[in-house]
Amino acid sequence: MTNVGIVLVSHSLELVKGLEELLNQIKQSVPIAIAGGTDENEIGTDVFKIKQAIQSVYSEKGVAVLFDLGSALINAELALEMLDDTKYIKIADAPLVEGAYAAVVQSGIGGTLVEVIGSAEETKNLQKIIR
Amino acid sequence: MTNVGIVLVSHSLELVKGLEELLNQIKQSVPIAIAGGTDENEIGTDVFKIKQAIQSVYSEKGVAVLFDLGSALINAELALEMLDDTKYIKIADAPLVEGAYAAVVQSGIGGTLVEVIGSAEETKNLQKIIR
Amino acid sequence: MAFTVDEAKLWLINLNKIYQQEKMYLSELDQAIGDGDHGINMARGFNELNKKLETAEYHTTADLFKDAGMVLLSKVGGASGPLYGTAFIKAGGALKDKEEVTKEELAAALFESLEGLKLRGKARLEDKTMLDVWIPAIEFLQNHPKVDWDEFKKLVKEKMEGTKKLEAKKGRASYLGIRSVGHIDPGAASSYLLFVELARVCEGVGL
Amino acid sequence: MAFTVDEAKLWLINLNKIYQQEKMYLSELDQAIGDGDHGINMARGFNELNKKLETAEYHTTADLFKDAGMVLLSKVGGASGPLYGTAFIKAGGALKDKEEVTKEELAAALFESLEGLKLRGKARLEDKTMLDVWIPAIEFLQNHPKVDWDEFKKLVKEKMEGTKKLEAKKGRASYLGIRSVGHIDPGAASSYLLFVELARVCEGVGL
Ligand SMILES: Nc1ncnc2c1ncn2[C@@H]1O[C@H](COP(=O)(O)OP(=O)(O)O)[C@@H](O)[C@H]1O
Ligand SMILES: Nc1ncnc2c1ncn2[C@@H]1O[C@H](COP(=O)(O)OP(=O)(O)O)[C@@H](O)[C@H]1O
Ligand SMILES: [Mg+2]
Ligand SMILES: [Mg+2]
Ligand SMILES: [Mg+2]
Ligand SMILES: [Mg+2]
Repeated sequence: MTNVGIVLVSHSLELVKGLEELLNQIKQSVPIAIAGGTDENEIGTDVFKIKQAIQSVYSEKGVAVLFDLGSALINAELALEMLDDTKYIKIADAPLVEGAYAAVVQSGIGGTLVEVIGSAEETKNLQKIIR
Repeated sequence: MTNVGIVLVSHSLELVKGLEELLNQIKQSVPIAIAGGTDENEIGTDVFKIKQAIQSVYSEKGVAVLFDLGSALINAELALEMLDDTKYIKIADAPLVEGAYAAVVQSGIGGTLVEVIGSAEETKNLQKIIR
Repeated sequence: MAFTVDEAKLWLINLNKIYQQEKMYLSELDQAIGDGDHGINMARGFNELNKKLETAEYHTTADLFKDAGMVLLSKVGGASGPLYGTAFIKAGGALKDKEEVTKEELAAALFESLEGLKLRGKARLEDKTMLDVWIPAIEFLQNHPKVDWDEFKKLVKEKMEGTKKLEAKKGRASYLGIRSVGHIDPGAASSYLLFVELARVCEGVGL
Repeated sequence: MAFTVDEAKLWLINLNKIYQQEKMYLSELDQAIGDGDHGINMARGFNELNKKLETAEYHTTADLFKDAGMVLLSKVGGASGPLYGTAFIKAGGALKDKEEVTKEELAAALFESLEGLKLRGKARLEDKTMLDVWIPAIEFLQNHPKVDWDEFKKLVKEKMEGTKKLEAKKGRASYLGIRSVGHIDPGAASSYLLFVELARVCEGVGL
């Protein structure tokens, strides 16, 4: 793969399914994987789903992980610990939806993992409303 | 209604359905309404859906509107313009998922509209990962 | 001769044909710097509008514009929907119950459209949006007592092409930052088409 | 007498019974400052674990703990899942292939659990989490060559109740800020139960 992969982690499977659909509109060339809900697709997160999602878009170009709430982070970090080589995997400190949008745009133009994570984290400073 | 209502606007119907489910876990007493997708439930937003969602949770306690991308804002502002009394309706400059979570918590403890919008907007400064 | 409800209708019917023809082109422009749906959006919205125009009867340009705006508002989808919708609704509002619209009145109505676009989208000149066509177009119409429509068409074409060199500050394309340079803004392209068709209709009635 | 795989199993089986009994109570605590599912989460996870324990055979406490951790990891759901899962996996890792576990070894293993909890959750003392029970509990076990289990039970109860006065800094409850004060942390409550059942089993074998 020539583009940084994006993994979307949420407590809700439906939420990340919708987000994926929204993102797929922008750039088809960006590998996107989702990990939503518990192993029974209830509200929660599942470390094995996250691990699998990361693996499914893994390349040395890198993987950027975005998540919704703190408890998803616990499982995301645990998933990383279960993987052998995590040099090319980074978790973004960014809002899920807005960060994922920026990440996909940046990955779509061939950005590096550091640039993709940077774009995602920049959305914290995004002024959404001009008053 | 004694709690501030929350309206979730997204380009994806699925996304806000999932988000609503996640939020309903926290506090049942907070009125939540969603407006996702176009009138044919494709990716996009619809001014009439937003207007209706606002009306469905409207009270003088107030309504806080959260949205995903800038184009949703255009329709949200247009929806507000179509309503007669918008004194008690505010759009939050906040990330959709994180902002909505904080907004529901704040509304759940009886916060005012200003407090609810404030909590939502505060999540911009939320450090999601401690490094 | 003057601009009446028949010209208004002709404009929108022709515009629908153009947007159906240019659907792929507009979407390709949007693929480069947005989400690739602008052509689909415009084609869908104007197709719905066309259907409506085939059956509904309007006595004034104002009524037709207002109704057209409402259709576009909800059927285009995407940011351009509420923008074009607002533009037509505002123009309709300005024309009131006039049966024959002079060039001055048309220009004034379209000025109101532009004000609506600015209010809704909060974009400025050179933000690489449809406004980069709208602002000079309206200025031209207001500043020329007698419009040379060929000059007008040349102007909007230039302005549309001029968005190529701009960096996007509004809408989805703004996420690309400097990488948005080198591409024509899709909304500027659809607005260019809108003004070209308007020019044709106006020429036809010697406005 | 010593702590063997039988005691480990008994502990977890008893714990399952307790979590089924206290399901409503734990969820009510979570309703006040979280999303109201902690009891459901623990009951679900331990029910799955119980099923597993009924059929699987383990030769060492280490194997049993590691397997238990894996079940909790994926079946509890919520933040407490990876936390309790990690705790058991780390304890299992520390115990290696020991058949009889001494009090010192058990304390050392649970210290590894605590390190795992800190690494995963990044919470500190007084952040109003399960750590507010774990930290003093492990300290007590490590500092007392011979443990008075009644004292231990008294201690963890106190610490669990002590979370009431704290303001949450971690997990969902932190969104409440100062409003989280006045409620016992649900994870502290489930950890209290975990240690009480451990104490009972240890008393039973005179550890
Ligand atoms: N805030 C804005 N102000 C003015 N025009 C805008 C604004 N946002 C977007 N546009 C215009 O809308 C066009 C995109 O329309 P479209 O693709 O239909 O919507 P979307 O971006 O929601 O997919 C852009 O090319 C731009 O000209
Ligand atoms: N970062 C953390 N570190 C330690 N414990 C935590 C952390 N986050 C949450 N907890 C514990 O988990 C408990 C909540 O568990 P649970 O309700 O099952 O998960 P969730 O909050 O995802 O619904 C809290 O009461 C707290 O004790
Ligand atoms: Mg588009
Ligand atoms: Mg679109
Ligand atoms: Mg919970
Ligand atoms: Mg939960």
